[in-house]
Amino acid sequence: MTTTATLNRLGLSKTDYNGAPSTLCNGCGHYSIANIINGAAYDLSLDLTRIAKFSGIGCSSKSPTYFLGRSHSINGLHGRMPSLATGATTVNRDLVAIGVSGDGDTGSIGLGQFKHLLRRNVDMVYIIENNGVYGLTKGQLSATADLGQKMKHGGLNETPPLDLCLEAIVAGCGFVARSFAGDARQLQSLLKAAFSHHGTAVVNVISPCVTFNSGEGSTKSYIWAKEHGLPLHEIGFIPLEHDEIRADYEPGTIREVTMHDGTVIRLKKIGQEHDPADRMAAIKLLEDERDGQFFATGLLYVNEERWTLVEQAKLVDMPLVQLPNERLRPSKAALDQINAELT
Amino acid sequence: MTTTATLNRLGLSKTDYNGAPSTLCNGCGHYSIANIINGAAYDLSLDLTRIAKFSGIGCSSKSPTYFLGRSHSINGLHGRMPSLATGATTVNRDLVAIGVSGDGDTGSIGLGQFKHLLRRNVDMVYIIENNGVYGLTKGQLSATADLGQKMKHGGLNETPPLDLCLEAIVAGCGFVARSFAGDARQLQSLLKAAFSHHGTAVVNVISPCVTFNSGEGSTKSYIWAKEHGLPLHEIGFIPLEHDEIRADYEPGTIREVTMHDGTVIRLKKIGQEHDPADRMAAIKLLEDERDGQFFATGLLYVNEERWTLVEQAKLVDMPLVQLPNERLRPSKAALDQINAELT
Amino acid sequence: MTVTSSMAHSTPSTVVDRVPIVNDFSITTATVNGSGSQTANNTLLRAIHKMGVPVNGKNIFPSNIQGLPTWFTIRVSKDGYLARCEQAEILVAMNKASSMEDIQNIVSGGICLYPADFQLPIMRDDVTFYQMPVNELVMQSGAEAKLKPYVANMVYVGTLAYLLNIDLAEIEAALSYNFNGKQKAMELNYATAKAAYDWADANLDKIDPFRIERMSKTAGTLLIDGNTAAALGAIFGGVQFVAWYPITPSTSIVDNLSEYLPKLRREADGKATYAIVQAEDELAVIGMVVGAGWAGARSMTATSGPGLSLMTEFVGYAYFAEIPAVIWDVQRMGPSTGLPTRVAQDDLLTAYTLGHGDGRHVCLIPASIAECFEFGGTALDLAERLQTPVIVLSDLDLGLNLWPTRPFEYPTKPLDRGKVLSAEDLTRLQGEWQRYADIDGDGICYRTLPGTNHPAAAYFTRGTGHNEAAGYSERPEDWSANLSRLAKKHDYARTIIPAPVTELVDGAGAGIISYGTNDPAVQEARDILKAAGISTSYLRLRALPLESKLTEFIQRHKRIYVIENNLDGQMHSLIQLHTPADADRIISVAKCDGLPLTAHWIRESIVAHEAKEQA
Amino acid sequence: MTVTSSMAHSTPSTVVDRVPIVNDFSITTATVNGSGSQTANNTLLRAIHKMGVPVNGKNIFPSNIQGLPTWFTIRVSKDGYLARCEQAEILVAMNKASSMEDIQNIVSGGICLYPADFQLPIMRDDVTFYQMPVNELVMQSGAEAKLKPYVANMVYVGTLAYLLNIDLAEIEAALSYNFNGKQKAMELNYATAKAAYDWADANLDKIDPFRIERMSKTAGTLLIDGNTAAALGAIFGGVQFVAWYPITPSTSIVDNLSEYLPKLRREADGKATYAIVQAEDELAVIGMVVGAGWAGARSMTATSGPGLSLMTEFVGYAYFAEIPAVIWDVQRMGPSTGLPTRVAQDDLLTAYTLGHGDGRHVCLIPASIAECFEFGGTALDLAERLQTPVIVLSDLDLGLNLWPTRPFEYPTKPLDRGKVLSAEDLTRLQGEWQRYADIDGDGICYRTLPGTNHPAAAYFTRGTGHNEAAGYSERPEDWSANLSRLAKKHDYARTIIPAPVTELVDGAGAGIISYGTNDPAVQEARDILKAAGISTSYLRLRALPLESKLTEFIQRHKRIYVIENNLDGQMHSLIQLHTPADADRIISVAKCDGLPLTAHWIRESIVAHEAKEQA
Ligand SMILES: Cc1ncc(C[n+]2csc(CCOP(=O)(O)OP(=O)(O)O)c2C)c(N)n1
Ligand SMILES: Cc1ncc(C[n+]2csc(CCOP(=O)(O)OP(=O)(O)O)c2C)c(N)n1
Ligand code: SF4
Ligand code: SF4
Ligand SMILES: [Mg+2]
Ligand SMILES: [Mg+2]
Repeated sequence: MTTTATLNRLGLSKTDYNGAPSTLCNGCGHYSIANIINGAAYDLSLDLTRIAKFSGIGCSSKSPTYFLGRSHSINGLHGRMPSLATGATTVNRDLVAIGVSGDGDTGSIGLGQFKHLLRRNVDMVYIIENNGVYGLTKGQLSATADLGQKMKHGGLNETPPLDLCLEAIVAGCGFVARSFAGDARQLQSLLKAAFSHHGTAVVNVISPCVTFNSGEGSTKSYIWAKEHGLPLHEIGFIPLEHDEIRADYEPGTIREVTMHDGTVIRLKKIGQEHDPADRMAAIKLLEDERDGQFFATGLLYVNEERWTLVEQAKLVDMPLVQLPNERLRPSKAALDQINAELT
Repeated sequence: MTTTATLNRLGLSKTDYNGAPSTLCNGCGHYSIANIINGAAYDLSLDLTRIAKFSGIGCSSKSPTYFLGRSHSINGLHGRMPSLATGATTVNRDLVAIGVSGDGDTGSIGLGQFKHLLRRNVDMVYIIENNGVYGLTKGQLSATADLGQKMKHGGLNETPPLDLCLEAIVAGCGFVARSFAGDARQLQSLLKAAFSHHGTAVVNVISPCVTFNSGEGSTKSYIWAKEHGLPLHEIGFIPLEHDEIRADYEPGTIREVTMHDGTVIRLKKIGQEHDPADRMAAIKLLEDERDGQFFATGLLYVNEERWTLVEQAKLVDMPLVQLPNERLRPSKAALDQINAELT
Repeated sequence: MTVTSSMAHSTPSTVVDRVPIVNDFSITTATVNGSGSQTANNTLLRAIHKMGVPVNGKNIFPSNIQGLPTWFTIRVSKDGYLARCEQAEILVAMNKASSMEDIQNIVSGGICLYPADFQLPIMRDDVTFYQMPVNELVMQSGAEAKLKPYVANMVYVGTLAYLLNIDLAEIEAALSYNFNGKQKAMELNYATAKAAYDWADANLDKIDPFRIERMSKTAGTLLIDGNTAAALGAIFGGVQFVAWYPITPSTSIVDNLSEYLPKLRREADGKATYAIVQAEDELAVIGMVVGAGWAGARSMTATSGPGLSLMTEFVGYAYFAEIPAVIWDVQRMGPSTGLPTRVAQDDLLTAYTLGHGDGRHVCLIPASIAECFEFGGTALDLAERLQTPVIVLSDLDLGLNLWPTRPFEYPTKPLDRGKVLSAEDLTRLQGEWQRYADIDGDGICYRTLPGTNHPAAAYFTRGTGHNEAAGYSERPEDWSANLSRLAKKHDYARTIIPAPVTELVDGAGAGIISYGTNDPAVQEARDILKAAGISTSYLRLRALPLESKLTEFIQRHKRIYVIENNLDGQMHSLIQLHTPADADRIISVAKCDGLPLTAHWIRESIVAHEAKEQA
Repeated sequence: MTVTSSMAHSTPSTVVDRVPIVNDFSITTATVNGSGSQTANNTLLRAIHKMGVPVNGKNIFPSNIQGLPTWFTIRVSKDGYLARCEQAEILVAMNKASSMEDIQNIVSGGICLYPADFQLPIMRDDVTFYQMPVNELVMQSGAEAKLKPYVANMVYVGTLAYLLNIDLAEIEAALSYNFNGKQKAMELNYATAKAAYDWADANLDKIDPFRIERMSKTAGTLLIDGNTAAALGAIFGGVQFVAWYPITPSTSIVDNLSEYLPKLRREADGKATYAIVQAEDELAVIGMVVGAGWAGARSMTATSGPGLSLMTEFVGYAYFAEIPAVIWDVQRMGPSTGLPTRVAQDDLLTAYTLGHGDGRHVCLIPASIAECFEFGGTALDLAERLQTPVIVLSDLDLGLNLWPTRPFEYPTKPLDRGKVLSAEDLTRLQGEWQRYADIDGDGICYRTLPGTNHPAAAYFTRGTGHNEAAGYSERPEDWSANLSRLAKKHDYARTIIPAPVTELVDGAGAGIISYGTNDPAVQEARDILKAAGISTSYLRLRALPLESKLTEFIQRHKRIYVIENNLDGQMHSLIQLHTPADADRIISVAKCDGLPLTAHWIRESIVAHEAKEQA
C-alpha cells in the first residue's frame, strides 16, 4: 500500500523525477525551485521522455541539471534560451517544454528574445528565477535590481528595474504568474497550471541569491519576500481525470479558470480583488505595486485564446521531426513540373 | 525686412537646415519627417554644430542624410543605434542628440537596446519612423505590423504587434509622444517639446511606406492615419525667451507642462480627456486602443523627474571629450602611492 | 506615325569594315532603380535565351528602393562564356544622370540607344548613336501615369529587338512568362515594344554589325537564379525548419521557400510539413535553427555578412555541442554593411573559423545553378551526418542573377539523417550509450532526440566542457580528448564533402585554383590564355576543409594561381596553410570592387605573373 | 593541548638522502570553492614573496560559486621560474572528494598534509603524509559557524609555515594586508594559523627536505594580477569611457576600474571625469564604446570569448568606419562557453580577423604584469592614432593570478590623441578637408568630433561604401581605393605597434616563437634545453600584425617552433602566412587543456622534434 501510494499515474516514484545533486550555494532559491518543479511534474505524472528543458547561462540556467534528470535538456547561450526553445518546440509539438532563466538572462541580455517569444506564443513553461543580480558572475546588478540597491563598488542603483510580469503582459503573453521560491505550495500549484496553459506561461519567481543579494532591504531576499508577498488567491488545480465535487464556497470568493486542455484552476480569493482574465486589471495591479510596499503573487493574468506558434504555422499534427523521409522529399513528378514551369 | 524675417535667432535660413536630396521613394513618410525635423530645428534655432544624428539601418535610418546636412551623423548597425547614442552622449553631454530608427530597427532587432536605453534615460530625441514593414528589404512584416496584415507570400499575420509607446512607458521613459508624418503641425510641435525634454524623448511617428505598406486597411497608410488618428490636444510650444501673454481659455481646456529647461508646453484639449502626467492613464489610453478603432496622437506621457544617464553617472559639467589631457592622466604621485599600497 | 524620324546620327569613323557580329557581345541598360526596368531586361534576356543563344544577365543595382542608377548587363555569347565583361558593345542609356560615364564604357565600334529628349552631347565618334522616341511612344501607349516608367522601358526592348533582330514572338513569349498571367499588363507592354519595333523598322538606319541569330545551345535549359535553385534544392533535400531575418541578397532564398513549400509540402488537409519563422534578428534565427536541429529537424537559414557576424556565438556553440544547422551565406561586399547590393567572396575565412576559440566549419561553395540546387540537399545531409553547422557560401552574382541551366535533377540518394538512436536502438543497446563516445572511429558520435520514448534516451547538451557521457567536466583530459575528436571529425569531413572539380592539362606549367562564381570568368580566361599559348590546369574548389586532391594538384604544377573576389586572398591563405611546403609558389590573384571578376582581368593578371616567372 | 599527536606516519622509502630543498618547489592546495581558501592561499603566497623568494600562485577553480574542487598552486622558485609545474612537491589535501587523484600528482619524495578526520588510505609510500588537527583547532578558535570553513584553511597555513619555516610575522603581515583593515577577522585567522604552527611545532616530526629561506629576489616588487594592472594602465592612459558586461575572467578589470577611478579621477567637487556603464549585453557594450570613440573619448571594454563573438559585427563596423575602440579580451577556454575558469590563447585568429568580409585588427599581447599596465595606455593611444579597434589579448592566467612585478612606471609619453581637427584647424584650412583623404600617406586620415564648432566640421559616418568626402558611394573605384588605404594603414600599424622581444643566441639552430603568458614556461624550458646542450633563440611576439623583425628571426634559424596554448596553432598559421617561403620550417607546438603550459611539456615537445630533425 505505502509503495503504490508513492507512485504516480505513470508508476514513477518521486525520486524518478530528481536531477543530479546541486552545485549551487547552500540555500539558493534556485534549488528550491528545482525541487518544486520535480514535485509538480511528479504530481502531474508528466512523461519524462517527453519533457525538454531549456536554459541560458547563469546559476539559474545551470539548474536544469538538478531537476528531472531523466529528461532531455539543452543549456544554451546567455540570453538565447527563447530562440532555442522556439526552434525545438516548433519541430516537435509533442514536447513538454520547460525553460529556466535568470533575471539577467531574461531581463538584460535576453530581453528581446523574451518579448518576441511571447509575441509568438511558443507553447512552453518559462520560469524566471529572479534574484535581482547576476549570481554566476558574482553579484552585479541585473535589470530587475531595485532602485537604490547598493552596487558592488559603491553608489546606489539609479536605473529603474524592469517588471518582467508587466513586460510579459504588454508583449501579449497569455499566462503570467508570480511566486516565491520560499512558497512551495503556491509555486507548485502555479507550475501545474502553467503546464496546462496553451502557449507561453511565464512564471516569475523571486528566488533569493543567498550569496550576493540577500542583504537587508533587498526585495529579492527571503525575508522581504515573506513579509511583502501578497498572495492574491489560493490556487487549486483540478486535473482532467478528476471529477471533484464542487464544495460550496461563499459567492464571490471563488473563480474558476478552465484551461485549454480542460483542466480547471480554482482561485480562492484571499488578498485583494483581482480578475486574472482582465489584462488592464493585471497591469494596474503591477503599476500600483511600484511604490514597493508589496508584491502580488499568484496568477496575475490568463488568456487561453491566442494561437500558439505551432497553430499559427498550421503544422501537421505529427511532430515534424517524426515525419518519415517520404513525406519530406516531394516526388519526382513535382520536380518535373517545376522544371517544366521554369522552362 | 523680408530677408531678416527668414533668418532664425542664429542668423540661419531655413535652407541652412536642409540635408542632401532624398533617395527615398516619392511620397515616403520618412521624407516628410525629415523636413519636419528641419523645420523644428530651424524654429528652435538649434546650433547645427552641436547636433549629432544617430541611426540604425533601414530606409528610416538612411534619412539623417536628408535632414540637417551640416550636423555630424553616424549611421550605425541594424538595431544598435541606442548603444551608439548612449556612448556618444555620455562622453559629450553638450550634444543635442537625435536618433532616427524604424519599427524594424527599434521593435524587432533593436528591442532590447531600445528598452535599456530608456531605462538609462539617455538624453536624446528618439524618433521612430513607424511604417509596419521593413521598407529597405522590400516589405516583410515588422514587429509593429497589424494583426491580420497580409504577408508577402500569402497568409495573414497572427503575431500581435508591439505597441512601441506602451513599451516605452513601461520601460520608464519620461516623454512618449505619437504622431503622423502627414500632420506636420502636430509633429513639429511635439519635436520641439521633445528637444526640451530632460532624458529620452520617444516620438513614435506613423510614417507610411508608400511602396510596401499603403494598401487598404493598413494602419500605417496615409488614409488610415488620417481617418483614425485622434489628436488628444493642440500643442503650443512656448520657448524660454518668449513671455507670451496668456490668453483666456475656458477653464479645464488647457494644461501646461513645464519642461526641465523652463520651456512650457501648452496642451489645449481637443479629444478625450487625458492627463499626460498620469502614467496609468497613458497606459490605459493605449490599452483601450487595442480594438483598432482609433489611435491617439499627441503627448501621451511626460515626466521630467528622472535623472539622465549623465546625471546618474555624476559627470563633470564639461563634456568628457573636452577635458584636457592633464585632467585625464592622474599624477605621478598618485601612481607612487598605488605602488606603495600594493607593496 | 507622328513621331519625328530619328536616324542614327553618327557613323563611327574608326570602324571601316562592318563585319556582322553575331551572338557575341554585351548589352548594358542603364536605368534608374524602381523604374521597372527589371521586366524589360529579363524580357530581353529570356527572348535571347529562347533563341538558343547562351546569355547571362547581371543586375548591378543600388542599395535603395527607388531613384538611383542601376545597370543591367546581358552577356550574349555563342560560345557560352557567361562572365561579366568590363565594357559593353551596346548601351541603352535610359538614365541621363549616369549617361556621360556610361558612354565612356562602350566598346569602340559599339552603339548607344537613348531617349530622344535627352539631348546627349555626342562625345564619341567611334560609337553609333540611335535616338528613341520614348516620350512619344509612351504617350501613344495610353498607359496610366504610374505605369509610364515601366512602359518607357519597353521602348528600348522593341528598338533593340529590331536592331538585333530578336524575334518579336520571343519578346511576346518572354513578356507573358514574366507577367505570369497578368494579361492586361502583358498586352500594354507588348504593344509598346511592338510599336517601338515598328517605329525602328520604319525610321532607323541600322548601320551597326550586332545581331542575334537563332542557334540551339540553350535548348532544354532553364534560365534561373541561384537563390531559387537553393530553395528548391533544400525542399527536395527535405528541409523541415527555416528561420530567417531579411537581408540582401539572401532574402529571395526564403522568398522562394515561402513560394514553393506551400505547393510542395502541404498535406491533403492543407497542413504543413515544414515551418518558416521570421525571427526578430539573426541571433534569434540561429538560435531557432540550432534548437530545431537539436530536436532532430533538418533546419536552415539564409543570410548575408552582417547576419553571419551576429551568428558567431551560436555557430561556435553548435559546433561544440555538435548540433546540425545549415546556413546559406549569400555573400555581398563587406566589411561591415559595405555594399549590400554588390558581390564579393569575402566571408570565406570568417565562415570557416566562425566563433571564438578554436574550431573549423564545413563550408560548401556552389559555382552554378546546378550546384545551388544540389548543395541545398547536400548541406542538410552533411549537417546531420556530421552533427555540425554547415555554411554554404553562395554570392550575390550567383544568387540573384539569371543563368541558363539544365533542368534540375531529382536526387538519387536518400536523405542522410545521420547517427540517431531510436527508442528501439536503445532497447537493443539495453540503454547503454554515451552521447560523445566515438564508437565508429570517425569522430562522429550517436545522438538521441528529445521525445525519444526510452528512459535512457535523455542526455544533457551544453556549450561547456563535457565528457563522453555528456556530463559537465572541467578535467583537462576530457577537454583535450573532446577537442581532438572534433578535429578528427573535421578530418573525416574532408573525405565526404564535395570534392574539387579538376581539369588537368598535360604540360601545363600553371595551375589555376578558384571557386564559386569565378568559374565562368576563369574558364573564359583559360581559353584566351590557351589561344595565346599559355596552357593551364584548373581546380575548382567546392568545399572546405581542403583535402588531398588539392595537394596533388598543387604538387603537379610549378606555379599556382588562386583567383578570388576579395581583398585579402582568403582562400589563398587557407591553401598556403594546407600545403606549407608549397606556400611560396602559390600566388594570390585577388580583387574586389563589388563586381564579378572578368576573364580579361584574370588573363592580364596571369600573363603579368607568368612574364615575371619567365624573366 | 588536547589535540591528539599526529606525527608523520610514512617515511618515503624511495628517498634515501634528504638533502634540503630550499626555495624550489611547488605547493598545491586542494580545496572546495566558496570555502574561502583564497585568503589562505594568498597569505602563503604573499608571505613567501615577502621573504624575498619569487613566487606565482595559480588558482585553478571551477565555474560555479560554491562546492566544487579547486586547486591553488604556488610555484616557489629561487631562480625566478614562475611557470606552472605539472606536479607539486607539496599537497595540502583539504578536499576529500578529489584527494585520491590529487595524491597521485605529488612528486615522488613530496609531502601531503591533510585533515586528521579524512582517514585517507595511504597509497603512496614515496610521499610523507602529515595529519593536521583541523577540526580541533577550528573548534578552539571559537569562530562562529559561517566562518568555520575559512578558519579551517588557516590550519594549513600555520602548519605549512612551520614545516617550511615561513616567518610567522610575514604570515601575520600578509593576513593583515589581505584583510585590509578588518582587524577582527584578521585576528581570528591569525590566531588559528598561529595555533596550527604551535601545534605542528609541538607535535610534528619534520622529515621532509622542503624549506623556505629568506633571500632578496623580490625586494621592492609588488604581487599583483594582470587585470588590476590593466585597469591601472588604462587609468594612467587617460581612459574616459568604459562600457562592459560581466564575464569571467575579464570582470575584475572593470572591478578595478570601478575601485580606482573614483579615487583617481574625481574632481574636487566629487564629479567624475570618466563614465562606466554596465550595459545589458556585449552588443550594447561595443556599441557604446564605439559611440564614445566616435564622439572623441578614449573608450574601452573588457570581455572574454563569448562577449567577443557578440561584438563581431560592431568591430567590423568600427574597423570600416574607422572609429577608435579598445577591447580587452581576457581569454578563457573556448570554443563556445567552454571552460570559463580555465586558460587558453585561443581567440587570436578570431580577434585578428573579427567581422565578416575582409579586414584585420591590431592586437596587443601582454606577457607580464608590466605589459598589462603598459598596454593599458598603449592600446588607447594606438586606437586613437590608427582610428581603429585595438584588441588586447590577455588571458586568465595573467589576468587573475598574482605575479611579482616591479612597481608600475609612470608613463613618459604624453597621451596620443591622433589626428583630430579642431575648429581652429578647420578655420586655418578654410573648411577644406575630407574625412577619408590620406593626406600624410600613412593611410590614416583626419577626423573631426561631433560638437566641433565650425560649419564645415560635420561629416557622415557609415559602415557602407564611401568616398574620400565621406559621401555614400557604390563606385568600384571608391571601394577599392578605400580598402587599399585601409590595408596601407594596417601596414603602417606594423611600424608603430610594440615590437617583438628577441633574444638571439649565436649558433642556435632552433628559434622559439611564443607570446603572452607562455613566456615563463618558455624561458624555463630554454634554460633546461640549454643545460641539455640544445641552445635556442627566442622571439616573443607582442602584437599583431606581424612585422619585419619576425621575418628576420625566422630566416636566421633552421627550425622554428611556435609555442602556444590552443588547439589549432593559431599564431603558427599567421606566421606561416607572413613568411610563406619559410612556412615548411615552422613547426607548431600547441596544446590546450585549460591549464597554462609547462616548461616540461615545451622541452619534451622540442626535444622530440629536434630528435626527428637530427634523424
Ligand atoms: C555572452 C555572455 N556574456 C556574459 C556571460 C557571463 N555570464 C554568465 S551568467 C551571467 C549572468 C547571469 O545572471 P542571471 O541570469 O540573473 O542568473 P543567476 O546567476 O543570477 O541565476 C553572465 C553575465 C556569458 N556567459 N555569456
Ligand atoms: C544585421 C542585419 N540584418 C539584416 C539587415 C537587413 N535590413 C536592412 S534594413 C532592414 C529592416 C528595416 O526595417 P525598418 O527598421 O522598419 O526600416 P524601414 O526601412 O521600414 O524604414 C533589414 C532587415 C541588416 N542591415 N543588418
Ligand atoms: S551565487 Fe546566488 S544564485 Fe548562484 S548558486 Fe549561489 S545563491 Fe544561487
Ligand atoms: S520602400 Fe517604403 S520606407 Fe523605403 S523609401 Fe520607399 S516608401 Fe519609404
Ligand atoms: Mg539573477
Ligand atoms: Mg519600417
